[in-house]
Amino acid sequence: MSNPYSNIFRIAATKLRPLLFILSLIVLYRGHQQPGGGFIGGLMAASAYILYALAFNSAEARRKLPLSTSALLGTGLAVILVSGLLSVLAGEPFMTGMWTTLHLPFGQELHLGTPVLFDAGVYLAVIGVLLTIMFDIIDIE
Amino acid sequence: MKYIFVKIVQVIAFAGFYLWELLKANLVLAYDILTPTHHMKPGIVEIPLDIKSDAEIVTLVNLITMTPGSLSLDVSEDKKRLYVHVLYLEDPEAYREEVKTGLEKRVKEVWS
Amino acid sequence: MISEWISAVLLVLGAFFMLLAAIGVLRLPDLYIRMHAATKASSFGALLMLVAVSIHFPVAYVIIEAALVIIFIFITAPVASHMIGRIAHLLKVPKWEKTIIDELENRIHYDEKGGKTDD
Amino acid sequence: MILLSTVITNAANVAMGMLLLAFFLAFWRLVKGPSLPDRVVVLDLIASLVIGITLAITFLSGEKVYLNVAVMIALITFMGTVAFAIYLKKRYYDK
Amino acid sequence: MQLIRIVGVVFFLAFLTPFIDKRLGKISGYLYALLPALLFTLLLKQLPDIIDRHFIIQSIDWFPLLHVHLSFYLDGLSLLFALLITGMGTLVFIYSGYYMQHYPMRGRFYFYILLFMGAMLGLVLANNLITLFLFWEITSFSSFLLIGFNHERPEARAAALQALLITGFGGLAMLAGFVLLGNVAGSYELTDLLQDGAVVKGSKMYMPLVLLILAGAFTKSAQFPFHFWLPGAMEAPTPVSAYLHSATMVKAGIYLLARLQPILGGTDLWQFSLGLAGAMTMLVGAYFAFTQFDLKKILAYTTISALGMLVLLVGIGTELAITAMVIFLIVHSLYKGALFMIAGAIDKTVGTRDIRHLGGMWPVMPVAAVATFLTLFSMAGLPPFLGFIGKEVIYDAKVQAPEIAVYLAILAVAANIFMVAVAFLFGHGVFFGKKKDPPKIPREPAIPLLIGPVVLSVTSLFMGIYPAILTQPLVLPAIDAVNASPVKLHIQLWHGLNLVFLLSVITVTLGLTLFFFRKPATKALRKFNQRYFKIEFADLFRKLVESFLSFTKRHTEVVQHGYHRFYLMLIFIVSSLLVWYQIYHTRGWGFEANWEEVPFYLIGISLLIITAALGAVFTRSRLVAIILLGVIGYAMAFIFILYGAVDVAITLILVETLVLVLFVMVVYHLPSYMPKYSRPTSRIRDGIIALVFGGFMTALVLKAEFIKISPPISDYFLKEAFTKGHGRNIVNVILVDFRGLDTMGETVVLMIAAIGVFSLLKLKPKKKKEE
Amino acid sequence: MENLLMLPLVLPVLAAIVSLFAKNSLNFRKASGVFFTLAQLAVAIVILVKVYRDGILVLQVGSWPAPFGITLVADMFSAIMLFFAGLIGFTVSVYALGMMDERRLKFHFYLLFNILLLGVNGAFITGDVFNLYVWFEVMLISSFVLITLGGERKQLEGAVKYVTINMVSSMLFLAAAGLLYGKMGTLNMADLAVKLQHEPASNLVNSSAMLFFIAFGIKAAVFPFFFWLPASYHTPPVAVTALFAGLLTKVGVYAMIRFFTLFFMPLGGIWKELFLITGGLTMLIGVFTAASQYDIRRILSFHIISQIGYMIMGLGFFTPLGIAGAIYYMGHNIVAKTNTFMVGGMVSKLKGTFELKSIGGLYKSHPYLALLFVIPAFALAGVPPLSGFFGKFILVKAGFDSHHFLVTAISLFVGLITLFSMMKIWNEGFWKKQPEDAEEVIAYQEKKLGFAMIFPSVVLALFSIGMGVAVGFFFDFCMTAAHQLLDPSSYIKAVLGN
Amino acid sequence: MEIILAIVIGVLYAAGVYLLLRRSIVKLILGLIFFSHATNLLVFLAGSLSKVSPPFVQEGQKVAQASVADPLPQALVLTSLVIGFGITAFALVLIYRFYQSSGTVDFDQLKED
Ligand code: NA
Ligand code: NA
Repeated sequence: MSNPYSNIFRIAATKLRPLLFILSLIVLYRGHQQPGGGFIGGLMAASAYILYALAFNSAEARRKLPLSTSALLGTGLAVILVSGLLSVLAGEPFMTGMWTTLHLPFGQELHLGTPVLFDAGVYLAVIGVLLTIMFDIIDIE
Repeated sequence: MKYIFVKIVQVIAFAGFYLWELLKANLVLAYDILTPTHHMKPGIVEIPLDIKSDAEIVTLVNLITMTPGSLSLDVSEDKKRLYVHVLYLEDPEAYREEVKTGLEKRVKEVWS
Repeated sequence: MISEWISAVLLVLGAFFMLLAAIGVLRLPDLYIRMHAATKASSFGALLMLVAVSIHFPVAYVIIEAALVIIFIFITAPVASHMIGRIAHLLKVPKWEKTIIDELENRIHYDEKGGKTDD
Repeated sequence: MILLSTVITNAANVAMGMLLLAFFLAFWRLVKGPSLPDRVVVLDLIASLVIGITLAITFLSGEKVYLNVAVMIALITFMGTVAFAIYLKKRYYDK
Repeated sequence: MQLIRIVGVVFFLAFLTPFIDKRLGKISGYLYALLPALLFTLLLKQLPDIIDRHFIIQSIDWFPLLHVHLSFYLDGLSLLFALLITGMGTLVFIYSGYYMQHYPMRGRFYFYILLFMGAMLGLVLANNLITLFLFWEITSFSSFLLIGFNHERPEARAAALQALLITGFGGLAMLAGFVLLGNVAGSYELTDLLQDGAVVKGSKMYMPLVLLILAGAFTKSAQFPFHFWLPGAMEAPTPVSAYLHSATMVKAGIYLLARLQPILGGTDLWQFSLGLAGAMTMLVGAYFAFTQFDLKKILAYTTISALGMLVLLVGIGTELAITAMVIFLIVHSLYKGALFMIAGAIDKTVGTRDIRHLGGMWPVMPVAAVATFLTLFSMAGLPPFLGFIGKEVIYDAKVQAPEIAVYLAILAVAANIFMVAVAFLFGHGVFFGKKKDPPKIPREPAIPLLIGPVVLSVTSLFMGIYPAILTQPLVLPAIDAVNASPVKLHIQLWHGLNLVFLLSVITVTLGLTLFFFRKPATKALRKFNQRYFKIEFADLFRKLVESFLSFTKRHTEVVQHGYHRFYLMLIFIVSSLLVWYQIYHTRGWGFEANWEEVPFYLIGISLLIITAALGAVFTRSRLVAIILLGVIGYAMAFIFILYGAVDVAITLILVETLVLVLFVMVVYHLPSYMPKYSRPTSRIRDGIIALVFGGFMTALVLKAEFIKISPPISDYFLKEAFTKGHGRNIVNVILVDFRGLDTMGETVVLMIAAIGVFSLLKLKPKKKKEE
Repeated sequence: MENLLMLPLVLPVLAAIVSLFAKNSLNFRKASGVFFTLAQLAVAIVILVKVYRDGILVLQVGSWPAPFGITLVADMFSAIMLFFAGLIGFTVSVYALGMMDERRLKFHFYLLFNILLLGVNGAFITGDVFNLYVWFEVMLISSFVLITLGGERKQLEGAVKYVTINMVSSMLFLAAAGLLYGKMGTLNMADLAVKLQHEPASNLVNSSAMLFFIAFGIKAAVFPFFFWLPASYHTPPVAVTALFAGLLTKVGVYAMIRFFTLFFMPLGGIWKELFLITGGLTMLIGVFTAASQYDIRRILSFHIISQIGYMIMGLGFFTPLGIAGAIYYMGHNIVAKTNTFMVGGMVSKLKGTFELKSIGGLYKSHPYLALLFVIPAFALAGVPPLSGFFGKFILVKAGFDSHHFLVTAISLFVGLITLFSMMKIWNEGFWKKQPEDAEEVIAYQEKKLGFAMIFPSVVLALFSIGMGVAVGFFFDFCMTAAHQLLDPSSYIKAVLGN
Repeated sequence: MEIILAIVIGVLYAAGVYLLLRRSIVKLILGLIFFSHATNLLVFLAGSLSKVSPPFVQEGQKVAQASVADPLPQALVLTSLVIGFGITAFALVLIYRFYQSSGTVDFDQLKED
């Protein structure tokens, strides 16, 4: 019996995984200014792992993940909540945006704020969600 | 330094070759699609591989697919044989030879 | 002005090749041959159109993105066609009657179950 | 928004027409089949056509942001084809 | 004196019964008797005040907004009833102390009966109609629990449910009537309403409210045609029959009618309804009593008859009639309570209540026999018992009533003839005649079982002999309350020879005649019943319930038929009708579609979507449908891009691809489309529904005037997204900042969906053993 | 201090996070699951008291001024509903400790439970049309998962129906919201109220109102949209059904009352008639269907429907008393209905079945269970002095006051049939002897009812009594709520400022 | 509103309804997806049609141009899209499990007892 998996696809999936992952971070980062954001970024990152799981199997893909899927979910949700609660600590209404500006070398300025953190939480949660769903479905035999 | 230079030249040459092949492929295909009768003589040919690395194999598969008249169908489990669907096949042996000396050599060069 | 014309021509050409791919997919006699058209012509068409975009919007990030798309298409399209072709062959999707040789069928040891090709 | 020249607009319109036509032709094959791999090939082609149409719209509107859409399509539609291929593969090995 | 405490203390004791009964065991019943005895004396002490017209009104706010107060009112009428309730209650508790001592779940019995007593006291003392209703319902429910006390008997359960449904029905109608009455008069307080009789009678709502209230009173007091639950209620233990179903609860309706007589009475409607129902009930009850075998059933039917009489008297409403009503009320409670107790005592000691298995027992149970006969004489209306006075006044009242006098007198005499016959039948059947062979050897019933009958019969005797001392003080204030004016009446045993006395003589004579010819008479009557008068109201009711049940079953089969797609279809049809109606209603059929210049590619893309949609609907291949679905998604993304929605387009394409992947992965495990399931006709039908539904959506969009009436809130976003939200992608700023809460919810939805998929796939029921 | 209003949303999310991380300790998950529901109840009480004392509470989420951001608003109506959600959440979560099997608990039961409450809480306190949609979806998806949790065949069958019909409803809701925004350019409810006052009913507004009516009608399970409910509610474990029965349909009713009092009804049109007709038919058809059933859960499920009819009828009267009555009725029904399901669950725990024909003898063997059943059952049937009586009394009064005699009469008649159904359960399940040929009961090993199951039922029973005995106290809240609803100026002012 | 888009919305709804009324459970899910597509399109188009440039604040500017499309419907559609995705995923697995446990994809066999 010949190999049920395609070697070529496996190679492609292995190479695409980091590429998609890095792209997803970029999409997340610039989401506030350009098309993209937490959901789209998370979807891309997840698709990196989904492709990998399709090429190999879910267990293999899970091993490549730094966190378990449920921890991803939990972390994502926690980050979202924290980003909303930070302003409460400061005595402002829930989810009020809190911004600081970092002055980077070369005169660059980086606006960091709780909404960006919020988006990061969405990013993590979406990865967790998609992988929970897809890994289990791919596992159906 | 020289090595890098050579590499760059090689890659550019390869890209040029690739693009040229691509253009050719599409023109030939266009001709066959647009003319009422089909002139094809298709067949599936096995090509034994000398290249070993994944990157090389993927590049070759890619190249074969994107060049005129050929389409990679499968790689054997041991990654030693490649199966190609050829559109204008006169002689399988000749085609094998053509790939071995043409495309495979170039791939080897690029990744060496 | 020239660049405008160039991008216009590339745009139309690109679309033309995509159309060609579609015509090929419709007209060509068997799956494997159709895949030649679908893979090559459509990728090529996309390439042309993306170059047109790069010329028309000469901004760094547009060019980078266009290049990214090109690279991605050219990595994935052959992989995809290989996957379809391979499985189609396993499923014994019929070949055009003028196919002269099939060394994959002769050499590879398939188990003889075969699957359904339609649903 | 960039003021569009007629040349580009016309070219984009022509391209758009051809791509839409291509879409309908692809439909035809999709419906005709006959085998499932035939249909999957169409899906693969459609993914490219979608990129094409997106690019055509980019030209028509002059908004380069739309290129982002094309990037995403390129990155992700591959997965659809792969899923079908794996579906077919499973079907083969399960039988 | 705090009236609420009188009521409250009974409830309090009721809630203590579970604890008391465990501690005290068998003797608890005698102990409980102390409470009503105490209350009786307390109430009796109020009599002088009441005679002096010092009525007690007390009120606690309960639900002041809707004029519901826990308010109480003690006047002659309520005092009379309260005395009856507590007095009878004392005797019944003593009786139960022995009767119930070996019953399982005795504690619950006392709980229920105390609950009832409290409610009954509350009912007669209540000044607020809603408070009255509250207690009214509690009496119904404690009655339900008591009728079904022997709950393992199907008959008991059925009888309890029957009684509850009928009184419940009446109660609900009555509530409606009360609310209407309250609305008309602006108050639920009886003391207020008593001032407003004229207003009420003049109101448009008078007729409905009277009919509704009568429904309550008639069901409770077992008036024809609702009378049949009462014989069924004989399933209850005998103390209950004696207490609830003869002396007190069934009188609640009478109480209510008497109470409302000054407010609602005096009209044709009132007189006619009460007269008709009362007369019918009186006759039907007496007639059926004569043909029964079971002692308790006999008594139940005579009770019905008596209740009819009482209603009739209230309906006549003259001063004399009210007097008669009040006296007869007392009379009946005394003799009927006693007779029930005796029936129970006989049942307990002898083991049967079937008159066919009883006879010749007076030598073995002389005390019981004497007590019985004393009460029976009262029932038959013989002098010198209170019953005689009762009957005299009744005849007098009827004779004096205008217009309908003759008919009423005839009816009353006819009913009383049966009563007399039944009385003798009862006494003779049990104590004289041939000795029979009952299950247990007859002996004198235990003393606690006899205390009640003896006290009651002796009371009846003395009240008859000394009416001026014993009867008058009790009766006059009550009559006074009903007539709402002081009465000057002299009640006496002997009125001399007059028409009324003549009627009494006729009644007794004919009754005795009927008794002597009892054998052929009952035989003939039973035959007549079997052949021509087969109506068993309880059966009718059961059939009614059964046919209701089978109606609901059929109804359910029609409504909840189980075919999911028809549920959906109904939803679509109704929605379409409603929305089409709304569209037409507001704008008519005129459309304002503007055919602006539409770019050709928009048409192309639209056609693409339409083609793909049609393809997906009609294709025979699931996978083609899925691919076409993907195509629709992509084509929609084009529309989004065309209208400037980049992020939406990207997300749509990503989502669409993922759905495609999911679909493929899942559908792989499902079988292919089956051969066509549905017939062409149903396809056409569904197609029409689909078009009508889709059509209204199109129409909605076309007819919508999408010109915003004021600047949309998004103008603010355009201005502030960058300055305050620090983002250039306004959509993203909306998602993470302006409307971050939405996104939080959205993320939660995704998370739960993931957990759902996970649990669906991983948490499967344990494999049961192969069947 | 206004941040108080975020707590009903933050607490359940916290519960979810804790549950996701405490993967290995089931006991901890249980404890935290219950703890967070208790915390929600506490918060709800604080909010209720504050709203009653200080007036409408408003939180502009993210500090964005009112029509632009999302506003959380707790007026009296919201606060009351929030309180009942908290009460039911807490009691059912305790009940689930004794009811739920370990496998389901492991699969994030308490997480789902808390998130369902999140959806419900969110729906009650949001002041934004689209945000309401989001909370509806949160509620729906968690109910989807809860209804399927366990994966038994019946559950899956029921779930497919539940899911499809509820999804259709959600989409109609969404479409309506979109159309409304298209016309009015705002999503904030208070802002909509203001703008609609100036804009007499247009086609779009009316039609989207109709779509809202249908969407909420499906959620609230009114005639003729209720079919999904009896098809699915009897399938999951009782703790789940109890929660659903108490809360979910009421959220639909809540939304109906909120939308139609705040902006649609004052526009005029056929709304009142529509509500009265739907209310009447819902009562009748639901109660008829219930009468034919012999499975405890099904009887109770159909009664949910008929009781919804009362609330819709109360709205249809559109008088302060009618609406206050509807609110009071909702509170009463939430408590009593949940409790009857709880008792039903205990019966099945004892007997192993819900089928009345196989059950009996409970009155003798479990008198306190009988008492626990009687209280909510009588409350549902409207027996004084329990909560249901006053619910009915108020509505009847409101109906007569506003001269809607027919529908009011129907409501009384339906009360009688309800009584009949409840007494059927009583007669068959409690009074009748245990049938000796009931195989499933004989084969079943009777289980003990733990404190965790009895305690919540007792609490709710006391509540049913309390709501009746102290009706003045409770109804005061409802009346305040109704006045606020019918005169939205205070709501508008609280949200929008001037 | 371009009439053609109104028709597209209607067709999508009609297709959804028609599929929802079929017996096959797979078609049921397809129908739901159609419904959701139609709704998203409706919401989007109802909210903004007149202006077509994407809602971004251009580099170097602090305020978006007046010509940009209304961003709010876009955000709404995005949210509902994502929610729809979650629910669709769940529903898909649900029908798979339904089929697994009941052995049929014919909806009429779902008739409750
Ligand atoms: Na619901
Ligand atoms: Na209910």
